[in-house]
Amino acid sequence: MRIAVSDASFTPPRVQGRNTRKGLTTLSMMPPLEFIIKMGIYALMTVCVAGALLSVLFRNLFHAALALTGVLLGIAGIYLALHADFLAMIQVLIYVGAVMTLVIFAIMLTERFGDASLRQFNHQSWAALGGGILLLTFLVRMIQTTPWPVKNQAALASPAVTVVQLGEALLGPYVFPFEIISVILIAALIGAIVVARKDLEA
Amino acid sequence: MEFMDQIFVNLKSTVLTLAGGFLPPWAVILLCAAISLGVIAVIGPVTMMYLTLIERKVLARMQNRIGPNRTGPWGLLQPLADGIKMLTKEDIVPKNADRIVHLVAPILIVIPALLVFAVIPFGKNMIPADLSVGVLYFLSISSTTTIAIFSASWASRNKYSLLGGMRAVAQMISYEIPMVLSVVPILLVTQSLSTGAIVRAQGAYGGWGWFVFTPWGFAAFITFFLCAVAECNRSPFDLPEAESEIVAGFHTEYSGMKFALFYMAEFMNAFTLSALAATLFLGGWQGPWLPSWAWFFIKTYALIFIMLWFRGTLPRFRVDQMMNLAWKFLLPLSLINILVAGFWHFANPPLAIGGSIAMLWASGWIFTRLNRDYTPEKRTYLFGE
Amino acid sequence: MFFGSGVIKGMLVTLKAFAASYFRGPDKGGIFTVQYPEQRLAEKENFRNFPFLVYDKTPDNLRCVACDICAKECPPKCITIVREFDKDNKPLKRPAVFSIDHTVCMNCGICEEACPFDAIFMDHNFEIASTDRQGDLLLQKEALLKSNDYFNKIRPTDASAIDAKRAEAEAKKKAAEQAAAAKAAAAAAAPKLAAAAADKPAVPTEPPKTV
Amino acid sequence: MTTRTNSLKTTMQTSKNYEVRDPQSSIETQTLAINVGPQHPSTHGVFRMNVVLDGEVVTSLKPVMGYLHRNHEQIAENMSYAASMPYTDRLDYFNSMTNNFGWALTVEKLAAIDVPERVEYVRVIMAELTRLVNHVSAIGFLLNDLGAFFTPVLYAFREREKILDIFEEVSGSRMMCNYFRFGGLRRDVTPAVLEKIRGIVNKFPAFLDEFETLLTKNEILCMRCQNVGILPRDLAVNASITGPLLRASGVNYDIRKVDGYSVYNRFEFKVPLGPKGDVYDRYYVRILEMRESLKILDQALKGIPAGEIMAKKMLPFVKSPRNFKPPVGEAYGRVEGPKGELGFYVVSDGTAQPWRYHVRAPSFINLTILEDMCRGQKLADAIVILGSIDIVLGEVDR
Repeated sequence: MRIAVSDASFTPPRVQGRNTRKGLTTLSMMPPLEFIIKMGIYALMTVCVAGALLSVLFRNLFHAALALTGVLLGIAGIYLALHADFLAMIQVLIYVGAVMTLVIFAIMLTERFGDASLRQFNHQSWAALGGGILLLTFLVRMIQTTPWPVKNQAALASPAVTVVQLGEALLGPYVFPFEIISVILIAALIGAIVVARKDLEA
Repeated sequence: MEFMDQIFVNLKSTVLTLAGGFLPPWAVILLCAAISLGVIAVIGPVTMMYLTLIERKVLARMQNRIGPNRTGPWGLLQPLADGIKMLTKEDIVPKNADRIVHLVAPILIVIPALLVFAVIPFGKNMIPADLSVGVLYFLSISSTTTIAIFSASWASRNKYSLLGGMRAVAQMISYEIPMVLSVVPILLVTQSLSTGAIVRAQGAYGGWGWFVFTPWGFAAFITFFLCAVAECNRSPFDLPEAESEIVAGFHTEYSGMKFALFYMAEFMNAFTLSALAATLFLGGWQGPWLPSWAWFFIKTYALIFIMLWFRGTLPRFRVDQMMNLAWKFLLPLSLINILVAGFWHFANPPLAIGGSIAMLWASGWIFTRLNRDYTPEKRTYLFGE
Repeated sequence: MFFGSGVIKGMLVTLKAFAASYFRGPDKGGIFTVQYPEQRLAEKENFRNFPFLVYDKTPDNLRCVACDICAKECPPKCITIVREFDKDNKPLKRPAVFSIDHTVCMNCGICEEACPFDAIFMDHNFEIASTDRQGDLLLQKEALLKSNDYFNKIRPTDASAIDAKRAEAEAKKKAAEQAAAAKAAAAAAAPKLAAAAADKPAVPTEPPKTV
Repeated sequence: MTTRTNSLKTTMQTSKNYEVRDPQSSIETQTLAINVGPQHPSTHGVFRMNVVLDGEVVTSLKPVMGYLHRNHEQIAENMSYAASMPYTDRLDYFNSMTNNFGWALTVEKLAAIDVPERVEYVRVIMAELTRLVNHVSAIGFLLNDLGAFFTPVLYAFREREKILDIFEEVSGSRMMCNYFRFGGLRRDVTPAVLEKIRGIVNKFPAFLDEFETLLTKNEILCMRCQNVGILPRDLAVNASITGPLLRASGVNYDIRKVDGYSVYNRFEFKVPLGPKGDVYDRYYVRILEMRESLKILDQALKGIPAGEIMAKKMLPFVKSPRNFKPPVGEAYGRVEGPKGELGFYVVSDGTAQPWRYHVRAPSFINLTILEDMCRGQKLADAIVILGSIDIVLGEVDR
């Protein structure tokens, strides 16, 4: 086996094996590595689910916000594992770096955010449960019916989507969702003010 | 020359080649990552330790003092002594503090500070991980520091901490925006987000094609560096830990090793941000005669020296002035700068140079005029009798 | 001037100081630090720290006559003096106890000023840090006693003036004594006694009688 | 951890003519009551400020003093006149020479003692050197409060050190000088010392220029100081503010000029006045005052005559200060201390101890308007305003 010193040799070197096509070893040829990465993804999933649950269950709003931050970071990790570098970075930059900070700032402006006597359920709980179940079934159905490219080996072998392509796509066919994201950011900003705003009548 | 330049790279590939003789490929890959991680894990804290010594020495020299010189020759063991002191100090947690968050915050703040080392090109072929989204990775990871600072300030249940935390969040969010925008011209010109590619793009004229020598690069460098100083809470933007006002800001209630972690994160941020500034604007490891990694460290430490120099000279901004500088001066300037970079890219050289300098100068002048409230007044002093 | 020029000028000042710290001396903008235990500044002659008691030649010849003036003048009242008595309960002109509490003393120098016998002076020794407040900082007579030579060493100008003054006073007194002795000899016609009086040492173990 | 909104309301009621918050604003935030001090890096000692903040804006500020109370006045009433002299050193421990000056002046007034010419000159020289020491370190500390990390302080202390060396050589002690006596001085000034003072006076302007280059024109300093903590002329006069604080507000009042005590009326110097009365003016007026002090020093060094250093009337009391008994009566003596009018009021009943002794401490009286200057400013400004008043807690609490 020969290790090629690539231009960026501090990154994992390309391992040239005898029985590889195009001189490249793919992950599936190295079961231990594949296993580690799989475990990592499962860990990230656990972090996401646990964080999501905790963010709902914590009484303290600040703790809930921290748990939510964990969820967002976990999702970013999953993106990273799926070779969506750009998306992962944007996820961290926007959600963790900006939105969550604004959310925490908004929490700081509320009174009694750490009050243990706050109720976690109200009369809308049942409606929320119904809505949640509906959403869950919808998502499960969607997952089942989508033709995931994971099963498509050709798609896997193709190089990852570059930032350039992504940029062209964002400002081309997907310009509308792109604008939606900016609307969400504005919403977060306004939300921060709204949370801090006390009803004048009350 | 070439040998010195690539000494670390060759060392690593030798190790990996040797290991490849008896290890399976997947283990070699893991080993490769482990070596990089190990190097970072050593470089980070050691940098921090000696930055504290350098800071104290440089400040002392600026103040007609000697600085620490009792521990070891030239005080070289001082960081070690400090480390031992920090480790053996009592860990005090305030009674009403949120114990878990209080514990987690210093850890949270160190993680991003260490993570960003991954994309810094320490020399030719010496990037731990040449991500295609390197710059974005750096900026996004370092933006998570805000949450850690906020957790620390909130969990301490101290009013000074809270004030410091509020200042820190306001400051870091505000300065992130002009900082990101000041990087955009570089990304436009190099058409890449990878730090390695950005450094390679500055290799013209025998390693002197640094972006800081272009008008837009210079403006972006000033903007970026000011924002970097603000991002790592250093003077004159040290409001979150303003000693004379709010004691120690968000880490008022931290002692012992937890405090050391905050300190470590601050100094590692100072180092990595200087390193990124050197990478983006000062050509990273590009430069003649010396090995590439030497150039990198020279540039980075020069920028760190400027940070220390700021600290030794300048008074602190006030909250509103600090926000004003970010939103009313640096932000519009960096937006204009993107246009200037585009102009530079598409216009003919003489027009490009003159035009972009004129545009930047004019906009700088206009923004200064618009912020007239903050320019010094001329005063005349009368004398009695 | 453009915005920021003041900042840049200020920074040049500190840069100059930084450079000067390597190439210039302390009086030219370089490092001003004196690394204390190894390096010391020259002591000023008038420097005053805690007081001490002066003796001439031997510690028995201390000048203090236990008049208690310094203790009375002392603003924070840190001096304690107890007069010594002989076997017959007759007061002697020397202190049995003379203590100065360094934790109370504020180095004002009034005792030195007020002392009519030039017996108490301000010391130069300032390295008296101690953890034992009663043992080391409440100084007794023995610890306070220092020789006139020491005084001459630390404050030559003052000491020589005082020595001259004392010598003059001594000479005057001797002359007066001699005159008195001569007078007595003439009156009582007892030359033996007069000779004995004249041979008496100048500074006896018993303090000289003040006239 | 935060006070409820009602605490704000009460403070708003107490300060009727000032409203920090826009009543139309619908964003409701809580106020934050914080205790700045008594252990705080920039309260200049054991001083406490009860500050109520709305965000960063100070809505109310109550100074709390007395942590360093040492019963100075009572102690002085229980000991001889001369024995109070070393205690006055410890009032404003930066300026023991001017404190001595004030006390000596008062007793000389009470007992009608004529002071020899040389003594007056030496006193003026020492007082002006003290002013240099005080102003240079006051500015240094002010800049430190502004966040300039110790550089100005250490530059200031470097120069202060040279002057303190003079004090040590003259009086025996660097800070607690105890140098003045009623009708004279503790000891004479040697020609060598005068030569050293001459050297300092010659070199000081260069240092001041350097110091000014460091920060006077600095944009950040101007931003932080200009139009911050404005003290209006009439308020300054009504609150009996004195010293550089008053002159920065544009009131032409300097006791050296008004009283012309000692030999000050023989020297030519001017009184710098500030146009606005903000922190920047206080900073700059101090620098200008130092330059004027240098002028006085220059003239005094040229004009110093030879002669006695103790009034004939007081010679008997040199060795027995306890026997000094001024006639029955009262006297108020005042000097222009570096921080303002330092006055001593003393009533004598003919015994060796004063019957009544009172100190008019400039730091204390200047501190009374702290809240008026700070309300509506940011917390950071409050610290700077406190620094610009230039207090010494030894004098405030006495």
